[in-house]
Amino acid sequence: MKKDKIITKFIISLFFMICILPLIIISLFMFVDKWVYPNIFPSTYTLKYLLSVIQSKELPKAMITSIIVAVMSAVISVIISYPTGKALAHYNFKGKHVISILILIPLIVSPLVLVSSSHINLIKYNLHSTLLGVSLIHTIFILPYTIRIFNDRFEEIGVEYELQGYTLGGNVISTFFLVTLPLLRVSVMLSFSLGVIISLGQYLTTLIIGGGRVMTISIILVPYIQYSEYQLASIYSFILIALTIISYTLIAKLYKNHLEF
Amino acid sequence: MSEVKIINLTKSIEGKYILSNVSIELEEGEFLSLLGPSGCGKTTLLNAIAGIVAIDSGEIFFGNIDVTNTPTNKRKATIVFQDYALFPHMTVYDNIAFGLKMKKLSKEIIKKEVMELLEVIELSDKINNYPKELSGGQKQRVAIARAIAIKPMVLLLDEPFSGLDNSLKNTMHKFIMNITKKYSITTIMVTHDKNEAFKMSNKIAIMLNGEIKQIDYSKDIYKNISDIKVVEFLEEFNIIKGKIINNNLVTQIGSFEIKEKQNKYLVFKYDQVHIKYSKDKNEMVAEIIEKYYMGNYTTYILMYNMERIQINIADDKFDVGDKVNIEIKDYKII
Amino acid sequence: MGGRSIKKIESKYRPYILLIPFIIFIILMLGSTSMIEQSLGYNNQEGISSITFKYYEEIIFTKVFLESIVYTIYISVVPTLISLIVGIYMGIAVHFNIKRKNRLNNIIQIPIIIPYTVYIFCIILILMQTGIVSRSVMNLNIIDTANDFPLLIYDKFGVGIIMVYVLKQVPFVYFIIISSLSNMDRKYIDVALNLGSSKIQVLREIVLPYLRNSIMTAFFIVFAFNFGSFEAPFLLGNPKYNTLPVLSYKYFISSDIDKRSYSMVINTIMIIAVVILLHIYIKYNERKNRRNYEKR
Amino acid sequence: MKKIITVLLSVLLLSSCGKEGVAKEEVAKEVVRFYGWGGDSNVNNYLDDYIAPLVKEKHNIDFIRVPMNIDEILLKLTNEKEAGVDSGDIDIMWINGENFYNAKKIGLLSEPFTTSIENYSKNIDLNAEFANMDFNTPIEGLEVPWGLARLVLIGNTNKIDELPKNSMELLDLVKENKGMMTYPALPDFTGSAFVRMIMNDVLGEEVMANLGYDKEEIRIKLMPAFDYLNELEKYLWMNGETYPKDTGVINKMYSDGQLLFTLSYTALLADRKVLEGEFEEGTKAFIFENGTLGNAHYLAKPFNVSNSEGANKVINELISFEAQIKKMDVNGWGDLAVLDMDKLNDEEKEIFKNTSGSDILELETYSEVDAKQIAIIEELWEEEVLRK
Repeated sequence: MKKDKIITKFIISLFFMICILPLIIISLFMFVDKWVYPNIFPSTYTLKYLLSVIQSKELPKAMITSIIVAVMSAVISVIISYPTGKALAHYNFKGKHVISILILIPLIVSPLVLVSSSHINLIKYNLHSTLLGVSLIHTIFILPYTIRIFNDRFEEIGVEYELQGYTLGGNVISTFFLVTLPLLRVSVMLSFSLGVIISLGQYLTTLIIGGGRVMTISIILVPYIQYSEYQLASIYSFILIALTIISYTLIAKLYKNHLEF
Repeated sequence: MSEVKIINLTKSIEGKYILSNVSIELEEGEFLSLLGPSGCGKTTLLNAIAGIVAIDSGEIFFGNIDVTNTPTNKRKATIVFQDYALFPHMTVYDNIAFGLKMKKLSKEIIKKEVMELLEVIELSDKINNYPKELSGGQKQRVAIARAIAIKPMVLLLDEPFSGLDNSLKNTMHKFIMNITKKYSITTIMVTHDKNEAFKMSNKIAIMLNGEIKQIDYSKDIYKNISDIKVVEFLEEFNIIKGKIINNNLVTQIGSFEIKEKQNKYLVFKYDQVHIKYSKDKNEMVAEIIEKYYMGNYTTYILMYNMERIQINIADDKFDVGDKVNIEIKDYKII
Repeated sequence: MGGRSIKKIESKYRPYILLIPFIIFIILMLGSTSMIEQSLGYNNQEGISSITFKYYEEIIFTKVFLESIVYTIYISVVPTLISLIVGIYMGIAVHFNIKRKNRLNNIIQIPIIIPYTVYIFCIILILMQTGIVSRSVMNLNIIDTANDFPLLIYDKFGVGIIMVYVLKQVPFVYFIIISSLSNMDRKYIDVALNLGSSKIQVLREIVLPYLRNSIMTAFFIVFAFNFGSFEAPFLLGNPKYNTLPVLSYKYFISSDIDKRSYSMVINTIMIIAVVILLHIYIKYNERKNRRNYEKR
Repeated sequence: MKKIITVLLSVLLLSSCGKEGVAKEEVAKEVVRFYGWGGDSNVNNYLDDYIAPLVKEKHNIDFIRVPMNIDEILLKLTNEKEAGVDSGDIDIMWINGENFYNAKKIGLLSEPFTTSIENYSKNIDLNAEFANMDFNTPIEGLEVPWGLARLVLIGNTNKIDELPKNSMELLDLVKENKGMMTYPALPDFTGSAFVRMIMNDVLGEEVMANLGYDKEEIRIKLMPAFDYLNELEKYLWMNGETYPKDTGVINKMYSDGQLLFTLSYTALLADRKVLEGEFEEGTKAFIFENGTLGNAHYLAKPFNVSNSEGANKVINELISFEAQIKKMDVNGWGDLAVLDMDKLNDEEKEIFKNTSGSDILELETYSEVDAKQIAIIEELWEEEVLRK
C-alpha cells in the first residue's frame, strides 16, 4: 500500500497545484506593469490597472447585475428541474424518451444557435434586453445539470416515502412540504449553487440576449481576454472568481447546518 | 356487515393479468394472510387496497363505504412497506404523529396518542431518535405504531418480517398479533412463508398468479383443500396421479372410490402415513431409500411401485433399505 | 434500503402535469424552428422560400467540412478519455487511501467553480510562448529563445484546448466516481479479497464493473459537452483547424449573409449526430437496467 | 425548512424589482448607448473618461459604452429585424469597412442622417473619398466618418538597421531574421488589410482596382501575390504553421521581444506603446514607398434606434474639432482625425499641425477594393495560403 500512498499524494498535490496555480497567476498578473520575457518574476509592479477598475463606475453595477441574474436563473432552474426530475424518476410515460433527449440538447447544440433562436422568441415576448430574459437564456444551459441532480436524487429515495405520506392521510401539498422537499433539500441547494456558478460564467448569451443593457462582469472581461489586455483581464477574472466563490460558500453554509440524510 | 369487502378486483399491465377477479370479505378485527409465491400479485393487491395502485375494475368497500375511487389519503387504509419507509428526516415522535398532524388534531391530543402508542411498543425512550439510529425490530414497531395512530379501517402489512432474524421474528409475531387484537384492527398481511401465515392469521388466502385459489379459516385450509396447484404450493402433500376406471381412481398404491369424475389425484399429508416392518409377503411393501433426521421428527423417502412417497413421523428406528408396508390414515381425492 | 416493493407511481396525468414547467420553458425559448428552416434554404430575409438541399450538398462534401468533423471528434474524444482516466484513478485512489476527504474535496472543487473563460485565460498565460512554463524552461536554459518553445496554444494538436477541458472535467469525473463509490458496500471488496483475488483483480473485476454505470454517464456528459463546446476551440484554436461549432460560428458571423445557411446546416447535422448517439446511450442504459431489474 | 422557502421567495421579489430597476432609471435621464469593439482599454478610456463627461455636461446625456464586436451587433440587429423590434437598445454603432456593405444590404441601418449633423458639413471634406464611399459602397448619408485608419508596419529599429521600403525588401529581411514576423489570420480586419497591401505592392494598384467579382478569375489575378505570401510563410513565426487570431496577440509577442515586426491600423499605436513603455525605444512605424492601405471607420445608427436625437448630438460631439484632436492624442487613443484642413480656422490649423501624426495623413493611400471582393480575397487566402 505504501507505493500507492505516495502516488496518490503526488497526484493530489499535482492537481492541487493545477487548481491553485491559475489563481496564483491571475492574482500576480493583476499588478504586473512590465514583465520582460525571460525572468520568472515580473520586473515592475503597478496598481494603476487595479485602481482604474475599482474607480470605474461600471464595476458595482456590473457586480449587482451579475448576482441578480445568477440568482434569478438559479431559482428558475430549480423550479423547472424539480418537477421534471421527479417525473423522469418516478413515472413511466409515453414521451419519456423524447424528454430525456430534449434535456440534453442545450448541452450539445452549439450555443450560438440556441441563443439566436431564443433571442427571436424572447423579442416576441418583449423579454429581450431584460434581467429576466438573460436569466431565462442562462437557465437553458443550467437545466441539463440540475435536472440530472434531481433525477438521481429522486431515484435514490424512491416513491415509498411519498406514498407513505399519502396513505397516512397527507394530501399532495402537505406531503410535498413535509416529506419530499426535506429529503430533496440537499439537491435544491446543490442545483441552486450550480445554477449561480454557470450563470456567472456565461458570456455570449448575456451579450446577445442582454443586448448591452444587462452588463455582467463577463461582458467586460471577455473582450480583454480576446485582445490580450492581461492586467485588466486578470482583475476582472479575479472579481468573477471571488463573486462565484462567495455565493458558493454562502449557499453551502445554508445547507451545511442541516443534517445530511 | 363485513368490515372489508373486495369484489372481482382485476388489474392488467400490457395485457398480462396481475389480478384477476379477486374477491375477499373480512369481518372487523380479522387477520388475513395473503400467502403465495413471489410475483403472484399479492403485493399489488395490497397496494390496490391501500389505493396507491390503480385497478382496472372491481369494487372495494370499507364497512358500507365504497372506497374504490377514494384517493389513498382519505381511504383510511394504512400500509407498512417491506422496508418500513420511516421518514428519515423526522424523529420517532414526528413519524408517529405524522398521520395525526394530517388530521389537524390539537397538539395535546397528538402528544397523548403518541405517548400512549410509544408505551405499547415500549420505545418511549427513543422518542427523539432518528430512524437510522434504530434496530430492525424497533423500526418495525415504530412503522406499525405510525400506521395504527390514525385508527385505520384496515392495516396492510407487506412482508413485515422479511428483514428480521428468527428470534426477533417470533417476538414481532407476538407483538403484531397482540397489537391488532388490542385495537381490534382488521389486518391483511402479505407473506410467502406459510408457517408465519398459519401462526398469525385466523384467515388465509392462497394466491397463485393473480388469482385467489383458496380462502379459508386457517384451521380449514387443509380440510377444504381442492386445487392441485395449492397442494403443490403448500409442499406438505404426497401427490399420486391415477387413472379413472369405472368411478374408481386406480393408482400404483391402490384404488380409491371417487365422487366427481374429473378428480385425478390422490393426495395425503406427509404425517398422515404410518409404516411398520412388513411380516406378510403379499401385503403392500415399500422400500426406504432416504432418511433425514429433522429435529422433532424424521423424514423417510419410500419407493413403492415406482411412486416416490415422503413421510414425516416421530419414530426414527427405521433405516435405509428396510422393507415396510404403509398405511395411509387420511387422504383426499382431488 | 431493502427490496423495493413498488418502483414507479402509476398515474396517467401526474407526469405530464409535472412536466408542464419544462414544456412551457422549451416552447418559450426554442419555439421557432428558424434554424432548421434556414438550413434547408428558407431564409425569410432573402425571401428564398423554396426548400432546397443546395446548402447541404455545397457544404457536406467540402474538404473543410470533412476535416472539421475529424478534428471535432479528436478534440472531443481525447480530453474526455484523459479526464476519465485521471478522474477515475483519482477517485479510486482517494476513496481507498485517504481518510480526511473533505479538505481535499474543497480544493478539487475549485476548477468547477472557475468559469471556462477564466480557465482559457489562465491556460494562455501558462502555455503561451512567453508564458510561465516557457519562462521556467528558459531559465533552465533548455531553450534559448521564446520561438524555440513548442507551440502549445493556437497549435495543430489543440494542446491548450485539451488542457482546459481536462482541468475542468477531471474534478467533474472525480466527483461522480467518489459519490458512487461512497455508497458501494465494502463487503463486495472484502469478499473478493477473501477469495484470494489480488488488488488489481479487485479493481478490474469488482470496482470498475460497479462503476460502469457512472463511468458511462460521465463519459456521455463530458463528451457531449466537448463536442458542442465553442469558447475553448474558438479562443485557443488554430485558424487552419476548426471544430464544427467554430466553423459554424465563422459561417454564421461571416460578412457574406447567405453563408449563414451553411452554419445552420452544420448545426442541424451536429444535432442529428448527437441525438443518434444519445439514442444509443439511452437504449444501452435501459437494456442494462432492465436486465438488472429482472435479475433481482 | 422554513429558511429555504423564505430564501427562495425573497430572491424572487428581489429579482422582479431588478427588472423594473433597470427600466425606471431609463425614463429619468436621456441615455445614448454606444456599441463597439471593446478590446483596447485606451479606446475605452477615451470614450468613458473624455467623451462621456463631455456629453453629460453639454447635453445632459448619459453616454453608455457597450463592448460588442460589430459581427455580434449585426447578429443582434438581424434577429431584432426578423422579430420586428422597432425600438432597440443600440443608438450608435461603431462600424467599419466591409460590415457596412452587409448592414446596408439587409437594411439594418437607419434613414440617412448625416445632413442633420452640424459638424459633418462643418469639419469634414464632403467630397473626400472616405466621406462618400466605404469600401466602394456608396454611403448615401448612412454613416459618419469618425476616424481615419492607415495600415502601418511597426519595426524594431534597434535590431533592423534599415526599414524595408517594399515587399521584396521585407521578404529579404524576414529571410535574415527567420521566425521574427507574422500577421493575423484572415478574416481579421488588420490581417486582411496587410494581405491587400502586399497585393497592391506586388501586383500594382490597377490590377487591384479591377479584380471583378468572379472567384476563379480573381484567383488567377492574385496568384503572384499568393506565391509571394507562400514564400514569405516559410520564414514567418513558427514557419507559418499558425497565424495569430488578431493584432492584440502580435503586439504582446512584439513587446516580449519574440517578433521584430508588428502591424496596426492605428497609425500612432507605435508611439503610444513606446510612451507607455510597452514597446522598446527604437520602435518605429513605417509604410512602403508606393503607399499603404487607408480607410476610415464610421459611426452609424441602427434601423431601430430609440434615441435618434440624442445619438445625433453625441455623433456631432464625436466629430467636433476638440474631440477629434483629443482622439489623436498619442497618450490616449492616437487615432487619425477626419478633419478637413481647409475647413479649419487658422488657430485650429496650428493646433492640428503640431499634433503628432498629422503628417501621416498626407501619405499616399491605395483605393480600397469592394467589400464583396474582400470576402472573396479572404476565402482565397484561406485556400491558397493557409491550407496550401
